[in-house]
Amino acid sequence: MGDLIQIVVAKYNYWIYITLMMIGLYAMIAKNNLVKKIVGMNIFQTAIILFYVSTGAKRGATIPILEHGHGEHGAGAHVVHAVDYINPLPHVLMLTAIVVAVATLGVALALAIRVYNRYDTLEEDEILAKIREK
Amino acid sequence: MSQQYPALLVIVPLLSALVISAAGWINKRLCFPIAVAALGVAAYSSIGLLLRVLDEGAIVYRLGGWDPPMGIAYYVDHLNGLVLAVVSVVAFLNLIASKKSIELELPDKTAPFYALYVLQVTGLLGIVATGDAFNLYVLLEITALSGYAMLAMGKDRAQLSTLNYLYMGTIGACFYLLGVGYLYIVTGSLNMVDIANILPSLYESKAVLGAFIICLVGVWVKMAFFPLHAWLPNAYTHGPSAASSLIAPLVTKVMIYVMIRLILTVFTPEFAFNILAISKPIVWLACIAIFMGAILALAERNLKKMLTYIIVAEVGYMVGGAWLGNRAGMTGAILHIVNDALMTLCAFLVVSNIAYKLKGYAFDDIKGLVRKMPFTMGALVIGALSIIGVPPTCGFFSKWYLISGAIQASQYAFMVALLFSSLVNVVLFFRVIEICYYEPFSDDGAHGHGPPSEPMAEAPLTMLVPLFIVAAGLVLVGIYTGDIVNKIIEFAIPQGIV
Amino acid sequence: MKIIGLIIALSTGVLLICATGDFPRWADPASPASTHLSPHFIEKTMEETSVPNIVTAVLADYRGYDTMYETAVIFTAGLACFILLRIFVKEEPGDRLYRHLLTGVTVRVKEGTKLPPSEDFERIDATWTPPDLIIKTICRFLIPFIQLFALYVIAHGHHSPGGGFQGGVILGASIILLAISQDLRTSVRRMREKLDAVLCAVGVIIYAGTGALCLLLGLNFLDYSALASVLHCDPVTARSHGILIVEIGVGIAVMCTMIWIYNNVSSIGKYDEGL
Amino acid sequence: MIWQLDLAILTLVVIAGIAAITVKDLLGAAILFGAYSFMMCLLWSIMGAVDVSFTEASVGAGVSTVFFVAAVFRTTRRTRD
Amino acid sequence: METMISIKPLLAVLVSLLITPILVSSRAPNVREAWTFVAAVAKFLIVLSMLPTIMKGTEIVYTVAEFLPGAAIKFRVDALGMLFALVSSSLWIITSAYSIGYMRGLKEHSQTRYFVFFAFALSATVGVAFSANLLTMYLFYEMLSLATYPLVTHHQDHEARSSGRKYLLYIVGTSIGLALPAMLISYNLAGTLEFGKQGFLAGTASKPLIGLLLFMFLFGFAKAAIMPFHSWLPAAMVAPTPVSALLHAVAVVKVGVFSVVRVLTGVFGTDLLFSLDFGPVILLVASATILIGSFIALSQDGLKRLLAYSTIAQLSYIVLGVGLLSPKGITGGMVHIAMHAFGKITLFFCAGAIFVATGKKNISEMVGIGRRMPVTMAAFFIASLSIIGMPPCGGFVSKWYLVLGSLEAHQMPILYVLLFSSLLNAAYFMPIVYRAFFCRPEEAMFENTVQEAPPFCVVPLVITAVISVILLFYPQPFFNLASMMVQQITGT
Repeated sequence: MGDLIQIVVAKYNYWIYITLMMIGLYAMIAKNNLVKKIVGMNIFQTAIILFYVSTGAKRGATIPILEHGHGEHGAGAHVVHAVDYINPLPHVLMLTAIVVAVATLGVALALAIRVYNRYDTLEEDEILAKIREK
Repeated sequence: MSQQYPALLVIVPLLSALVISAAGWINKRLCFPIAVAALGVAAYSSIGLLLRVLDEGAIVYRLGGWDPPMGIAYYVDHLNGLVLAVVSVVAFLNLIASKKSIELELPDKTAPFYALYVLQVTGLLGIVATGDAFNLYVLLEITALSGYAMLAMGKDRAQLSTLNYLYMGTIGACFYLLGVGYLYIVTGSLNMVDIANILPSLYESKAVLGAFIICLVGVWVKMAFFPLHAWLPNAYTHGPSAASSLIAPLVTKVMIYVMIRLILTVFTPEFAFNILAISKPIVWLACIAIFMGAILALAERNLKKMLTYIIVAEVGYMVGGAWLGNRAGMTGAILHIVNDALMTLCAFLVVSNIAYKLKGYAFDDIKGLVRKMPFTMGALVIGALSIIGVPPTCGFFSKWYLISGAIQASQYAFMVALLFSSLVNVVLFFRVIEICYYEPFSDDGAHGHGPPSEPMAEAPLTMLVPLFIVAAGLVLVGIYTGDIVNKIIEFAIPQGIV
Repeated sequence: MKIIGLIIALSTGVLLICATGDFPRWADPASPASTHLSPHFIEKTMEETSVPNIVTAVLADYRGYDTMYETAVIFTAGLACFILLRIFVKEEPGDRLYRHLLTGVTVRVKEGTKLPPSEDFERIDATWTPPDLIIKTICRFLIPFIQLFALYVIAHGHHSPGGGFQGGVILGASIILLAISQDLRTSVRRMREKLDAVLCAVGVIIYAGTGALCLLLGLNFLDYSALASVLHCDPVTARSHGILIVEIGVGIAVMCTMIWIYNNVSSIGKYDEGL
Repeated sequence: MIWQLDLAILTLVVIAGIAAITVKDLLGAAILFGAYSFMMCLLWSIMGAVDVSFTEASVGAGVSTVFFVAAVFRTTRRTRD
Repeated sequence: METMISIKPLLAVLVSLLITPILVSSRAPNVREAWTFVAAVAKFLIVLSMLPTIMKGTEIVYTVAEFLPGAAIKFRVDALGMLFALVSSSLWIITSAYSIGYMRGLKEHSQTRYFVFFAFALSATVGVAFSANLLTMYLFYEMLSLATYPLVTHHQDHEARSSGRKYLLYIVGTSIGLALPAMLISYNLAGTLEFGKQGFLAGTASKPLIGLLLFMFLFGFAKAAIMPFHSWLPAAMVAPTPVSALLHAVAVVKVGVFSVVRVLTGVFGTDLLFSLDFGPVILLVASATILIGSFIALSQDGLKRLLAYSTIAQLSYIVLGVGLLSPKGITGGMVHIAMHAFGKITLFFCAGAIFVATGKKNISEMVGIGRRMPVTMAAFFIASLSIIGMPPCGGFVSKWYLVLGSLEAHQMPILYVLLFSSLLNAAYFMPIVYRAFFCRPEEAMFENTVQEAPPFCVVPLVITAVISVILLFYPQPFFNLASMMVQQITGT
């Protein structure tokens, strides 16, 4: 029991991200409304970003901006220890991922609007019904 | 300059895509020449790159001058050298062929369409060339987004089916990203070769297994591997002909390439074939994919949609071949990437010629079409023979390798599936041929007796010439299969696989 | 469908949970992620690029190639929204409404006839609603400061959180705020569609062009140290400057794309009054 | 970092996410999604990912929400689930 | 066994392909047919020019492209191939003359397509004859199947199309479904596909697997019309008569049976078949086909359908001969390829001539036709004698050798089968001839207006009839080739 709690506490970020991802995935597959699916999609992507950021976290370290860096780069002489700073790589990747997410969002919304203009509804089953009766 | 081929290959299309979209606001007629020039350069440098690889083996190009794994690097070996050449050449031919149909179908949106087209090609080339797992994801998204935009420009239910494609595509890409994340957290690296070097100590770890499965599923969604294929047929069918004739041949094949790259380079064959015992189930899945694709294709009364289902079946070929786990199967899969790209291009160019001249491409619309467009139909026959797998067209030889791989792996179900789909293809295409050749074009023509009444109205030359080039390519590739296999694919497969 | 969705989601979750079992403890300094590559970035960034903000350095230099494509992705999205939504409608015949800015009286102009050329009339639609005075004024007052802050974010990305993306987004948001607080016509008058679209491309071209310039100067693509000969400084500073240049490019591209997407989405491509 | 705060925000994130996909009004969903993104960016700033949270604050909570709202205004608020 | 490298085989295959563009482009029928003749003669001469070399016991080899070790696009001309190539190329000349007469006589539509695909079919046939390995043979086999599809469906009406479907389903279905996997399996077993003197499968696989392969090959080449894969042949009779004549007397069915012979001798090898004693199996299948085919032929009224079933029966003689696994039997089988070809094509020509002249297709309507078309029916009589295997016709030679072979192999039942089937042949041929000539004038169904068919139709059938008589007294060319081949195979 104790070590179970240990595990839960030690990795709770991961549990939460998995929960969020399941929520998003469920919304994308099971929801009937196109915009709801898009919301789910964004939750899904954000969950993955959360996962990456969690991988980058480091206990007892500070944000990845060098302290003595201000001023000219002669300050590079100051010796820098890796343990003092959070791992920057996941942050970089996730900046990209966020931008990709918003790009996808834009395209998805544009498509949803086109669909709405055509079928005058956002509910998938109603759209399919309209297509069938055509 | 040849040192910079890997960069040129991707950068020239990117820059020119931007220039096109800007130039579109000044003068629409500038766009097409720029696009042709860009893709021409890309094709030239990809072929040059392939030749260099053949001479001096794998090439590493350090982007930003940083050594991998710090920076991002391009690894170009025989495998992606070949695929790069195919992708760029196919895109180039299709661009020339599609000019007229683009102008017909999207009169006021030509400029952004060309820009998206070139962006798509950029993304595909980048995916194939890159040696960095995360970079691959970004390029995947470029390809996906431009593809959605192009496909959604089609007629009736194009937008809806593209939206579904978008959902599925995003799921696939995100799964891939997640898998890369899992790899990153256990290895701490993103560079494929670097990961491959670190992994052997971690083969037992559940995280690596999870990463592998997630990546695989993501890629499968992207390549429409049964049962994740549901999005493909509608999306490809309703898109504009220019878009579908670019995306249908290339995107699925490039995703197959990604899968093979994951197997061969990232998670070494040792891990994929020996440590995990999942190759048999996957081959079974591939068999089901082939069967289902063939059967669903039989049910179609619409040429283009029938072809999309054939693509689903072909994906089954390649996945199964890659997962047979022996040299012959892998050779067949890689060879089939080349052949299937050409075959699909041929078939879809035929469809776009038909769409350019006729109102539709359902079976009822193409009755007796041969009198109207004989040359197009001739090309269709060649493409059909190749898809069926009749020697000496190239389709036969890749099927040859796949089947002998199946025999060596004693996966007879896969062999049966391949033969079955060949038979079904015979039925499919001879049905089409019968309709095109023997049905009276108009109902008054009494069973085509007497002189043909229909005046010939063939597609313009700019659409025919590329089609003929592709059709001839089908036969040439078939004849030179030996060289392709012995000079390129032999070296693309690591010695570990026997 | 719901059942299938639930099953898929749960199975994925189970798979991921199993896979999570072998993870290193959360935030463990000894985890491979923090020991394999990142130490090099953290310790070498300063002397290799002289950029204190490691994220910016890695983003725009070590992995600058990624970032270029991420800008291209944004650009692609803008282009996609444009091609999907924009409708080039002819000025449909019929009466047009104009509004006199000073008095607020609405003038209906019959078809064919023209309005005397004067600055204090603005074109409006039938659905036009008068913008709320307070919101309008406050936004007008705020927007310059927002933009100033955005510029700061871009320029100071070397030393503090922020950079091209954030700054670009904020710049775009300022224009979008204008469009929301008044109407789309106003913001489009500030930022013409053509200019906007061309700037999108230009932004990315700045980025890729810098890389290509390095290539022309004889080093690999995006190897900023090649700029040293142009900027007359040592390679390390050249890298720092190169980062600044591309960040500016990113900023421009992102700003314009955000505006582009917003304009197309909010007016379904008709470029009328928007929301 | 203060783990209680971290935990609280994590729970809030989940709640916001679930609410966003269950609320029977698309505009509400858009706003809740904005809230979700904002929680997210708080979370990341707690974890020290300042740039990411900055981007999320501007992109996710800001522009994305605006896009959502614009799209909803242009289509409909009606949703059956 | 010395070999020489020469491009002649390739030329022989290509010559009829090369003229197809001319055929397509030429608008004037005369030009078109002139070119067809040129190609036919050229092909025949090329084949003939290789004859002396072969007779000297030399083999001519030419490799086009190699895409796998042991599996190349490669030609090799040996005695058997030579025999077959001689038959088909010589008959092409005659048939093209005949088809000119026939097609013009009936004013058929789209004759260009007809001649073009005819040329294709001939290339494929010679290609099969000269192929040096299974792959090449399969290639040309498929090419032939696809090239003959438009000929079979020439009339384009519903019947033609449905039987075309049947044709394609049987031929391509079996070749893809059975022959192709069999080929691949044997390649993976032996690592080569080159036809060997004693096959290449010996000692590579267990008996059951060999048996499976034998089954797949035997039925995989469905063109050989071995039952139960025979029913495409009667269906394909909807084609114009010259097509039936060439394809079902010469090209298609002979290609099928030739492939079977090739496979039995060149892939399995007689010794292997003998040691595993698969001979009886082959004999069983073949004799079943012979008897059933003949019985069905008895009940047919349509002349062409009757000929089709008789073809089915006769083809199995060849398989039977090889199945005997005795030198004389194999010789008889191979010679029968030639003999049956000349006899059967004459019969088809006659059927076509009758159709051109009178428009009659059924035997019951042909009472007294001999009076009006004496030449035709005389030729018919001779040819049917040849098929039955009675002197003074070539058919006798092959039948004789088959009988000897069955004695040599101590297969008494086969002897009875042969004799009985000959009786059956007589039983379905003779009544026709009888009705044609010996009927009372008032029964005659033809008034005096009916004349012989145009010379273009009659001359060829006379020639072939004469040849099939000559072949009794001078069978040397084919006979020597066959016995050479047998020597190479059995080494005796």
